[in-house]
Amino acid sequence: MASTSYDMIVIGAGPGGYVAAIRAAQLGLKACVVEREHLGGICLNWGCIPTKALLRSSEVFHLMERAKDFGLSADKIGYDLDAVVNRSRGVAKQMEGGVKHLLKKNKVDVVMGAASLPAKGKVAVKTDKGTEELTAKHIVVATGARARELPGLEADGDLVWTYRHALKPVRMPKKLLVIGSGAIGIEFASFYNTLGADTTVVEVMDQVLPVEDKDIAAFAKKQFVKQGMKIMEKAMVKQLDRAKGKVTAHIETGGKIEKMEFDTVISAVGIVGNVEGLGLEELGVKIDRTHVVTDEYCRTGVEGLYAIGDIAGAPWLAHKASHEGVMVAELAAGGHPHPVKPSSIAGCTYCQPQVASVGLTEAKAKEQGYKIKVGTFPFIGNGKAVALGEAEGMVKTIFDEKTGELLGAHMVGAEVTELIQGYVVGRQLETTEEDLMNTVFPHPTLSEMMHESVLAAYGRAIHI
Amino acid sequence: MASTSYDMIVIGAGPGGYVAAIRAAQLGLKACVVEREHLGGICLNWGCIPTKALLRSSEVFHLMERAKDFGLSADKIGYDLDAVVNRSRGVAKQMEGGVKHLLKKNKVDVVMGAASLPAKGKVAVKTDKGTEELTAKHIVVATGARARELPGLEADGDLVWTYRHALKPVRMPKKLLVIGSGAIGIEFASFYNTLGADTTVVEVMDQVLPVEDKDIAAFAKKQFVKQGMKIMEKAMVKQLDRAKGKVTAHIETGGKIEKMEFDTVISAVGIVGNVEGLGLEELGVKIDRTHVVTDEYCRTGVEGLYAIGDIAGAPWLAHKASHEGVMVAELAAGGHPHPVKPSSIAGCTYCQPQVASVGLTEAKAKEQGYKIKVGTFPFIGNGKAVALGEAEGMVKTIFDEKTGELLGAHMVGAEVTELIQGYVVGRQLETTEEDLMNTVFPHPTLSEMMHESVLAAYGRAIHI
Amino acid sequence: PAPKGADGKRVFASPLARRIAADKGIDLSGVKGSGPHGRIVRADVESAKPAAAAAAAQAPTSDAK
Ligand SMILES: Cc1cc2nc3c(=O)[nH]c(=O)nc-3n(C[C@H](O)[C@H](O)[C@H](O)COP(=O)(O)OP(=O)(O)OC[C@H]3O[C@@H](n4cnc5c(N)ncnc54)[C@H](O)[C@@H]3O)c2cc1C
Ligand SMILES: Cc1cc2nc3c(=O)[nH]c(=O)nc-3n(C[C@H](O)[C@H](O)[C@H](O)COP(=O)(O)OP(=O)(O)OC[C@H]3O[C@@H](n4cnc5c(N)ncnc54)[C@H](O)[C@@H]3O)c2cc1C
Repeated sequence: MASTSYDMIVIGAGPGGYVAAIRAAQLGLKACVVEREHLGGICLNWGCIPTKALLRSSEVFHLMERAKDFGLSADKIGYDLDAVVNRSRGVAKQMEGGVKHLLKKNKVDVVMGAASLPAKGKVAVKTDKGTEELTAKHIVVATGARARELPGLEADGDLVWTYRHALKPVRMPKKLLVIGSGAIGIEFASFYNTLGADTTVVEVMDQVLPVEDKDIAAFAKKQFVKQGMKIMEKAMVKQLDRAKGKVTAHIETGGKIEKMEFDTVISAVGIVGNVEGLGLEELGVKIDRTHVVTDEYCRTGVEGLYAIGDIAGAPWLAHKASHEGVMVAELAAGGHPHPVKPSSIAGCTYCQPQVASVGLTEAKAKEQGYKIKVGTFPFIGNGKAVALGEAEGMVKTIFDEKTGELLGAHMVGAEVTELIQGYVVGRQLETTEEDLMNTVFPHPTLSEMMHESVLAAYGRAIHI
Repeated sequence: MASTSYDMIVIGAGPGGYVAAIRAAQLGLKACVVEREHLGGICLNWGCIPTKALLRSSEVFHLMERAKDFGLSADKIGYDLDAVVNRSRGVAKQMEGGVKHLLKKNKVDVVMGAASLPAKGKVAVKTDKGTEELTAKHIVVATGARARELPGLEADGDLVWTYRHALKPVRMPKKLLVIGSGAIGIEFASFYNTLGADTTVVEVMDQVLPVEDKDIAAFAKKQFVKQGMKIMEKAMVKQLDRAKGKVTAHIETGGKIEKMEFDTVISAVGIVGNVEGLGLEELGVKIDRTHVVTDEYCRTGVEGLYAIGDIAGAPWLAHKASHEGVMVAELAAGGHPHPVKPSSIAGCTYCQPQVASVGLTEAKAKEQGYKIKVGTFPFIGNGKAVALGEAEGMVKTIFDEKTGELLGAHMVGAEVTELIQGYVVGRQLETTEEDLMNTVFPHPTLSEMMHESVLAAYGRAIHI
Repeated sequence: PAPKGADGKRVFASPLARRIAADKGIDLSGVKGSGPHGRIVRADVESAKPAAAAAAAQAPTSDAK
């Protein structure tokens, strides 16, 4: 170890932590990151990246099955689950290597070990060689989160899986139950269903993808069902009876209990922050359920102590973590960064069809008392969508009638995870409907629907 | 025919014309569109849409050939050119039907026939049944353009093709020469090359994709060459000797003539406006080479006579045509629309890898005297790109050092035709580098590279 | 922080317009916006006079009082 005293120590090398450390180093701070398991955190190793690699394989598999639609042909289309998973692990490994390289390049010290906070300004690290004590003026807690486990539904890695098991499966599920239809649950449901698993999704709320706009969720659901998924909303898994190679799920729906058999269950019922064993409460940090309470600048109230990313609460998204990381680094360097507004953070789900949104849903906008203008546009009216053979989807935009502010944008269909950024840029720049109407979206692109949806909100759509 | 007198008559039902007519009708004008061949114009029938349908087939074919990369497998991967082409024609037909339906729904009269302008405010239409005379307060010329034919390189439909022949080919080329590497030429080169044609592209300028930024064109060229294309820059096809099933091309390069044999030649050396036979000059309309001269509001100088789209000059793009269509309709209805700024119109090329750009190239920005900040970011540094198996590409952004204005954005790689809109929105809203830096692009997406490229321009990129 | 107008209301201006105004010393609250919803855009500040010049032009009047 070259040094034990830093300007900034970051605990956790996820997309929150490693980005904070790199930005700090860019700003001339002496920075160190402590990580107990893997550079890149959940995101690169067991989250965003490996899931997208899996989903790419299932996407291409699905395209291959549709070969005839495109004038193409092939025999014996198949997949090798091990190869699909190995590819995903390889992508994660490559990205982890990338982070290692970036930290080195930026001269960020990396200490592998489990950190805790014995006192203000101090970080203790349990490494292979014993416990090391480091000091820093600024300490950033970025320890992330893990899968929530409900009593009776705990993962065992064989019959009942969390996302970790689902990313490196012991078998291809034949009859799969996914508990929870948030982004993580529905992505795994989509992946395994596309590869042929008979898939049931149970959601306790009254719609799949519960945080999404109602119309979008309903559209997505229709597609899932078309693809052969069974979707149970307002339903709750009360009990799992585990036997050899078989789980019997007791599912409550409409006041009745239904018993169904599966060979595999994926539990995706939320996450809990990694707040334990750090000594946070001892330092006076407030914890609300499993999350550290911070102000909008990610300050914990304890001087020089910040919390960012998943441990600091919703939205549990990597880009939120990274932007908070940049922000605290700039704060520590004496800058005046802008806080990250949760309402300008887009959420993306990489199921088939993809889902993406930013800002308020229609229901939320009404709830908040806005008088609104709502526009929608269907993929079937878009030339590129038809040319791609991806004519199922829709775009929905919501404006404040009074000011023309773009309150929310919601999309379902091909490539929407890549499209949503246009609306995010618009919101960042405080767009009104008029600016978007005047914007020339290139033809032929799916993005033209973003224009049409705005026009539609004001009765001016051309292609509908 | 219900009527002969209109508020607005549009000549040509391409993306300029039919959009103008629909917008006029929305604004309460009595509108009519005259079309001699096909609703939707070149764009829907022989341009943007059918080419993208073909390219989708070759894209999926290419993915299938890469099956192993994704842990997938298939035997006897093949294509049926007729089926690929029929799909493309079907997509065009479907879109044409859509335009017919939209015009009807908006109560726009459609007259099938060839129009001319016998006098101010008058349109004569040669139909099956004879000549009809119509009158209107506002007349919009939107007659589009056609392939330019160079002496000696004229298309014959058998050995030498224009885009029309290339869209409905008489055979699969084995040894293909593409003359011209603008969007149209390179898209066909990409399509046929991917399907196995031994493809040579000859470009007279000093780079392929001559209007694109140098770095982007160079990157794309490297990929084309990797895919087996032969690219000849600063080269000129001087002569084509046509024989039975064989063309010998005389190609001048570096002062020498090289003779090469091909079975098929696609000529894509530009377009000429359909200005003839309309009586434009007789009315006093100015024509510059083959384009109608207009002011920024598409007015020709003759009262009530407008020209939009390809016939009104560069950029020859459908979205430019459509926005001009909306603008003239609003003018005719007494509105105060904003003129379309050519510099905010993005150009997209759907070859593999895709290319997209908006605003100034680095060379142009320097030429115009700007002091600039330039940032680039490679696809290989992006998690989604790697997860997709699409790690080849780059993003380049150019800012005015003084004001922070985003002068230009340039991209090559997967999905960039869908990504560019974010920069277009930014430019429309007069963004500076700071706003884009503060924008939270969702993770993991290709669009994050748009952020990183901006950061890179100011030495702040994280993942490079 | 977004500048406020004379009535204390927020002034809406594009980022580029703000940057150019700051550079030229133009007070945005005195600029009429020609963009969507009255937003001040680049063209508005490019044609506006710098605050210093505007103040100088007014100076004789206040001197006379
Ligand atoms: C299956 C799945 C898919 C997802 N997909 C997406 C997606 O597509 N898009 C998206 O935005 N988000 C996605 N997420 C969420 C995303 O992964 C998280 O929001 C993100 O990883 C949070 O980053 P972080 O830096 O806060 O924490 P983490 O990435 O969880 O990193 C925290 C790090 O801290 C380390 N650590 C913890 N305690 C200690 C300690 N005491 N000492 C030292 N090190 C410690 C951990 O080992 C870990 O490496 C997904 C999550 C999952 C599970
Ligand atoms: C192969 C190819 C690919 C292309 N790809 C793209 C792309 O991806 N993106 C893009 O933006 N652009 C693309 N373009 C360009 C695009 O097609 C044109 O910019 C667009 O069609 C111009 O629209 P327009 O309305 O001006 O004219 P057109 O679409 O050419 O329509 C003009 C119409 O007027 C009719 N007409 C002509 N004279 C008369 C007359 N005297 N009386 C009655 N009717 C008449 C014609 O029959 C025609 O239907 C492509 C072009 C080609 C050839």
